[in-house]
Amino acid sequence: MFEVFKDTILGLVNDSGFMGMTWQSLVMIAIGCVLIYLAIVKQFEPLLLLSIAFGVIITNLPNAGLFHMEFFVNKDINYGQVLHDGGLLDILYLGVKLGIYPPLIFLGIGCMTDFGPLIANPKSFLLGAAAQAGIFVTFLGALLVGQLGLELGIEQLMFTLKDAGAIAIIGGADGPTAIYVAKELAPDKLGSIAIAAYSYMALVPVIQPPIMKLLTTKKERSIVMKQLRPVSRTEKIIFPIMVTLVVSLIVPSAAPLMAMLMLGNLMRESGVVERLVKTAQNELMNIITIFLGVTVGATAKAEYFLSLGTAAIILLGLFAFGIGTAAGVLLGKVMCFVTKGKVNPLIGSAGVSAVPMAARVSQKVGQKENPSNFLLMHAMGPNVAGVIGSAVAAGVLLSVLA
Amino acid sequence: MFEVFKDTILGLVNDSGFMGMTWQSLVMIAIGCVLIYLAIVKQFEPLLLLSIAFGVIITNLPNAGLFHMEFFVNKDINYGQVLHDGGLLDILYLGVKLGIYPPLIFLGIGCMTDFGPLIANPKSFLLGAAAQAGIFVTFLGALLVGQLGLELGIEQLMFTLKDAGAIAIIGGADGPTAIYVAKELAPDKLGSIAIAAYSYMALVPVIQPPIMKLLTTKKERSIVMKQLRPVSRTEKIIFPIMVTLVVSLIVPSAAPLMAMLMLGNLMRESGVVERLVKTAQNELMNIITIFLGVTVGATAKAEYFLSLGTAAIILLGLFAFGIGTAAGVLLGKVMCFVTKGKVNPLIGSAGVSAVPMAARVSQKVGQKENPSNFLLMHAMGPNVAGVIGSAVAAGVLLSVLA
Amino acid sequence: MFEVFKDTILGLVNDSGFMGMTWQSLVMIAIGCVLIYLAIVKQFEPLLLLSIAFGVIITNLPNAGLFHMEFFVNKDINYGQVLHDGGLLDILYLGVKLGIYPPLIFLGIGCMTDFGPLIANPKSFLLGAAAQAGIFVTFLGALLVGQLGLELGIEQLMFTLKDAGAIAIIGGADGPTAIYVAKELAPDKLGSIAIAAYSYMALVPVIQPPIMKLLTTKKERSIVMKQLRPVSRTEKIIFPIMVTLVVSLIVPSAAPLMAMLMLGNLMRESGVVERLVKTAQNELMNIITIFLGVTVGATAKAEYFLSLGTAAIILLGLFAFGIGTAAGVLLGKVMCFVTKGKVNPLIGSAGVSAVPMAARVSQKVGQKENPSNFLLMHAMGPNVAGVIGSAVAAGVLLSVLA
Amino acid sequence: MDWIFNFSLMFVGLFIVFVVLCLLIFLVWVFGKVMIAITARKEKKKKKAAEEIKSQVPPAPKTAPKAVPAVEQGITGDVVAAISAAVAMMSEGTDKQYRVRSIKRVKEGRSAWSMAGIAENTRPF
Amino acid sequence: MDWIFNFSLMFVGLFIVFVVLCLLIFLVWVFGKVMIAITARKEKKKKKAAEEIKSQVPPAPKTAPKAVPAVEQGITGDVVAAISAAVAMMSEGTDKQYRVRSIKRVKEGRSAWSMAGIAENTRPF
Amino acid sequence: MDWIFNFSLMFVGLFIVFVVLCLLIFLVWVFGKVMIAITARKEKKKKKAAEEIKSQVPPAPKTAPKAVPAVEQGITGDVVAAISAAVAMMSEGTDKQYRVRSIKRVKEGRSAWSMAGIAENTRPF
Ligand code: NA
Ligand code: NA
Ligand code: NA
Repeated sequence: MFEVFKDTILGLVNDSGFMGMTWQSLVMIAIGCVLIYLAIVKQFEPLLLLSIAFGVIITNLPNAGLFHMEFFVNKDINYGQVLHDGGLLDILYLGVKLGIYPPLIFLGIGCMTDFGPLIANPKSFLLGAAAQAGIFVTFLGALLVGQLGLELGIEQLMFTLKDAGAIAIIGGADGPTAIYVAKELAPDKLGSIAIAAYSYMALVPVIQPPIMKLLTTKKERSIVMKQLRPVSRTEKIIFPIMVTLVVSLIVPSAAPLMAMLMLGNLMRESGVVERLVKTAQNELMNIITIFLGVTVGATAKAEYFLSLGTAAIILLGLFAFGIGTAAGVLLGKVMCFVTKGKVNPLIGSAGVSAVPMAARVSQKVGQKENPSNFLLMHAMGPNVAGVIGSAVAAGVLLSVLA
Repeated sequence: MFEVFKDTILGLVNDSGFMGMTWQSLVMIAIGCVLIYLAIVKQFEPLLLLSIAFGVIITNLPNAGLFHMEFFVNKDINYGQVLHDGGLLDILYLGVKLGIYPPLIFLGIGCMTDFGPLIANPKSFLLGAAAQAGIFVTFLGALLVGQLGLELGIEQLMFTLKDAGAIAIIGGADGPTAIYVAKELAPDKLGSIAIAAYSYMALVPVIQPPIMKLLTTKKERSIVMKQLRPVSRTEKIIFPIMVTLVVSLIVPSAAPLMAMLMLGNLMRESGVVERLVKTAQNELMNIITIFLGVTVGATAKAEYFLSLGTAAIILLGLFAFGIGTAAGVLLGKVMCFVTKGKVNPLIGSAGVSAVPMAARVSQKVGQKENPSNFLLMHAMGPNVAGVIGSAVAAGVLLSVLA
Repeated sequence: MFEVFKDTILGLVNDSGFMGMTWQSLVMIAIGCVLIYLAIVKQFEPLLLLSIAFGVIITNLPNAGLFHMEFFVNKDINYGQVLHDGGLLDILYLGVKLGIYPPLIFLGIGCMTDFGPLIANPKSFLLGAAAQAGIFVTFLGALLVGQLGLELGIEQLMFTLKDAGAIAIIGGADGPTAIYVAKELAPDKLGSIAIAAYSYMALVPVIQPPIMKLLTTKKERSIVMKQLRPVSRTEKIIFPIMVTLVVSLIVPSAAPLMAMLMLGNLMRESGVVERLVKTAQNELMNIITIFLGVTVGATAKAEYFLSLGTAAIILLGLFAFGIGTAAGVLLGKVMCFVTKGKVNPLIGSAGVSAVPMAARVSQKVGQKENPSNFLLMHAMGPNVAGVIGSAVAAGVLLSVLA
Repeated sequence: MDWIFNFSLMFVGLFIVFVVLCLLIFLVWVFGKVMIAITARKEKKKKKAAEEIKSQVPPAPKTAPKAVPAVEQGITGDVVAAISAAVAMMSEGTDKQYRVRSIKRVKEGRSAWSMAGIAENTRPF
Repeated sequence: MDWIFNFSLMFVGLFIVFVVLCLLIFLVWVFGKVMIAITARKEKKKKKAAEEIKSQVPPAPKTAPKAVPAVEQGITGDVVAAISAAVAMMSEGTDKQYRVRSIKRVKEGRSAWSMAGIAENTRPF
Repeated sequence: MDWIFNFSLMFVGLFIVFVVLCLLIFLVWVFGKVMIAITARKEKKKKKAAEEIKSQVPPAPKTAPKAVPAVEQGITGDVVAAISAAVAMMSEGTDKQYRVRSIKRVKEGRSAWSMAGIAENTRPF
């Protein structure tokens, strides 16, 4: 009997996680713990980062079989296999892979967003467009890194066109958009891209101010903008329909994100479906957020995440945020010049999205120069325009590269 | 370089929605906008019509690929194709196609419905049954139109038996039941049928009163009914179980709708699972309502919706509501005669369902004749009986025709 | 015409539920009604038992086709068939079969559980481990019954190793764990196992006290335990991460349950994602509870449920609860002896899980002996340890037998 | 098209609807009668018991409790209104109508039990 | 890699983003102008109508309603504050800011209607 | 059936459960000791610092703050009770026990910021 006992124990030991443990898994678990620390103690976008971090940890537990990255990296997914052999996170990840979660998150965001400041001052759209330069310049940067990888023979850096597009979208400073693009163009890099995007979004108050101060003069930063006109309910109701039509007709690939964002906003502004609005922006969004976070974290499997590629993605992401901020501020300066000093260039940096963090950064930097200056409402315009802008950019990238 | 630039732009222009735009799409988008107007300004069943209208718009955006009607019109659906090539609304539409959303909406409705007035006065069931004449007479009407189509050689009007069944169910005046039947019998006409059903439900206060006044005398309309007996909790708990058993045994095809309606009601009356009841009638129902609305709207693709068939469906729907109302009132008159004036025939019109709108119409029309007359509670009986009645009718149609 | 009328009626009669009705279906419907009675009047775990009972009734309605047990009893499920021919409950049951619902329920439980008493007194883990003896002794018991079945030639009792594992897990006194194991090891017995598990959990205040009194002296029962130390937030945050790592590494099969339980708890203790915690423990959990209940009930089809096997399962389940309670109390006595009377053995019975019922039983039995004795907090430690313990036991069984 | 079939289907459909709902009328009616009978008998018994008790005990004082909502003493009318209003306001958009049935002060000295109260929620899973 | 393609893709992307958002600027701007014009015209009409009425009716009493939230009489300030606080507390964790706009006593004598009020929710389904 | 296997499986199972939970005891215990040690050291430091400060500043006034919930002045006890009751009532059915910890008047003059407050929610997505 003792023999059998020993055999059973040995069998269990062989199945246990310790057998499959590698230093890479340990490093990933450590990274997960660091992300949890950042989410809880530093409060870096905790709503998503906490789940992502936990996903990183549990996906890298050897033999647990919670998630199978190999099911999803190929173009042609075998859904039968996912259903038969998939773990818990494989099944929940279907919501990402089938493109459900990001648009539904956008539905909730639409329910919470007031486009009033943008409607009152439509020129803000320009700033929201300029800040997307971060995306396209980074696209080129990622291709340069890819070229470098080719020349140096470092496979992990040989970014393809698709990879470059997925990395570039970090510059959109918009989580669901980044995930929506990455799951299509570079599913193997989704974890790195999402973690970079959310981390930099949390770091916006650290990244942006130096760039903003560098590119503006004290006088420009002190500009007080005139109050926005009130926007009628009719305008607020027409706006989401108009934007949906224009964006979807010109860039059909952006339709899922844009349509859901604007459906949410239409529901909000209509005022006749309050119970739906309440659920869409609370319970529905919270449920999806949990599922999205933990499954996106799960894509950060050691064998895909621990590579020079991730390091490059993190650097390129920082670059993207920097370029986006700079482009926004620079166009802000142009507008300041053209309007003869009526526009404070600081609101340009809010065009990167990262709602409403970036708008607050504009407010704070402006108030430092001139304590009675309230830029927040003015910065909300470019801020929400940036969301639309990055969805359009995502549509262009998907349309050309997917 | 300019050459390549031009080529890329041209590629994007070719992919853009403008290339695929037809006048039909434009008409559908216009219809969507009109429905939004009705939902917001006229408050026509906004909870569903707003989402439906938005679904109509975005499904007809050329090249956006949000929904592929062709995946779902055949009997044998290729679910692999849906998962691989489906857009956002294709995936969400699975909840309709697999028959999930309507029963879950019924679960929520069951949680909100008090069957007390029906239990107190079970004769109300008769009125709920009579009003279903609207369904079956319209079934014949739709077949007549089909015959006409055959003879005139107008293909769009050649309604089959299945089509006729799906169109007839509009007369049930019950949204989820109509969708549940139509997705099975006539998936290509789901959009038209659902839009007709919800529109007429909103128009009940306009459609019913003239018919009610035409068929009743002033004296009948002034009848005051005696107060309903109080119903014990035990009866309220036994009722949903009894109804489930009886209906499901006689008409098994009605079981999914009836079982979920009655599960909700049992949960409500049991008093021991309040937290489940709260979620079922609020968050769960709201989430499903959004998904249901937008995907049902999505089935209104121009090539299926813009046809003489839809025009005929809209006329037949009005006919169905009229017949249902008339049949209810007429049986009300019979009951008034038999009971020697104890029943006010006005409560018969409430038998068409359209809870609680139709019951309120009874109340209002009655109060006009006799300001101290409160028919509402008496009309709630036929009203909720109408829901059961149309589910039974739906079961019969599905059983014979599916 | 009358001929056709008669034929149509006859067709409908043949399709009706009366034709397929058997005495077995009737018995099952009666069992369902009894369970509803227990849920509502006796308040036996109504949150799940009410839905389960209703599921039992509707799954046994002949010809309703709400659920097809035959789709799920084989190892290799044809998901295409489920989608094409499945009824409402087949589709909802996918959440059980794909292993989604139990971990998500655990997510909600994690959000509601305070592991503080366990962290303050980690020795409680021992009691939570001891009570799992109920599982493993019952495993042997079930195999003995299987042997008996073999020898007597009663096929319904010929439990296989897998069956024995699934039956044994009733001793875990933890619903989601039992369902998670049974759907894998003995899908045909899921209904019996789940109903037994939830029924005995409701009966804990009846089952446990006599065993507890039998095994302890009056002096032991009167022991007052010293107050627990306060636990810091840091400890509470580290705890879920630590437990996830340790359990998942040693017993990877327990990872889905343990990871979700601990993700919920981490979210709770982190204090930075309150809106997610609120949704996870309320709306998400309620939705899943409804779906889980009704589909688990649906597996209790007459042809699988009405067998000597179910009778044996019910007896073995009671046996399991008894052994678990006894083992907990006995180890409590050992700990009392070792610590020289500092541990009240009554808290040992709480180790079976059945949170927080079992802990309350400890409290009540203790207070009867010594009215000023508050054992509740001390019993919560073994109580939540029991949840972890049965998840580990489940992992072992799945790892060896699945 | 086979119009005989069509017509008969129409009638069959309506017929079945009536059959089902008439069956329900019958069942609900029978059950209602049974319930009323049971209730009547119970109340009779109660009355009898009450009468027997009455004949033994002295009559109750005349100051019957007023038909106000069950509010604990020490909570002023204004506050009740405030709570009613607050509760009503919360229900905005749900079209439900609330009425305050009873207001009780939260019992004190229960803090030791609060955790168990929270844990209560985990019970049924 | 085809760097000409890459560069042109970069520019095309940014170009399209600007095209779309500039189109939106134009549309929103035009629509805003239209709305402002309409509103202006409406207010003009209103003013006119108001003036005409003014010239016909005697001037309104001087005691204009104070700019307080629409609170029914008989509800004290304290209670309003209590409700505000209660509502605010409920919104804890949602970061929203509530302000009490109006407080009404729940109408009495409506119990007969309450059921219909509940049923109201079922309307749109 | 292979009863030796069955028996050994039984023991192995229970053995593993004990191994895992004992490991957890050890880890939680060690971690607890560490935490207690850290806390003790921190408090020592604090005490020291406090003592140093004490020796420098005059003693605090004797009128220590009363142990009442943190209620702003100007809100009467009745209203606090009202809010407590209202909050408690809302939690009906959740079995949770609420206690009002603090009541603050909603700050005024914040309307300009309210939109940003709402937008706050969109932050993490
Ligand atoms: Na952006
Ligand atoms: Na009806
Ligand atoms: Na247990």
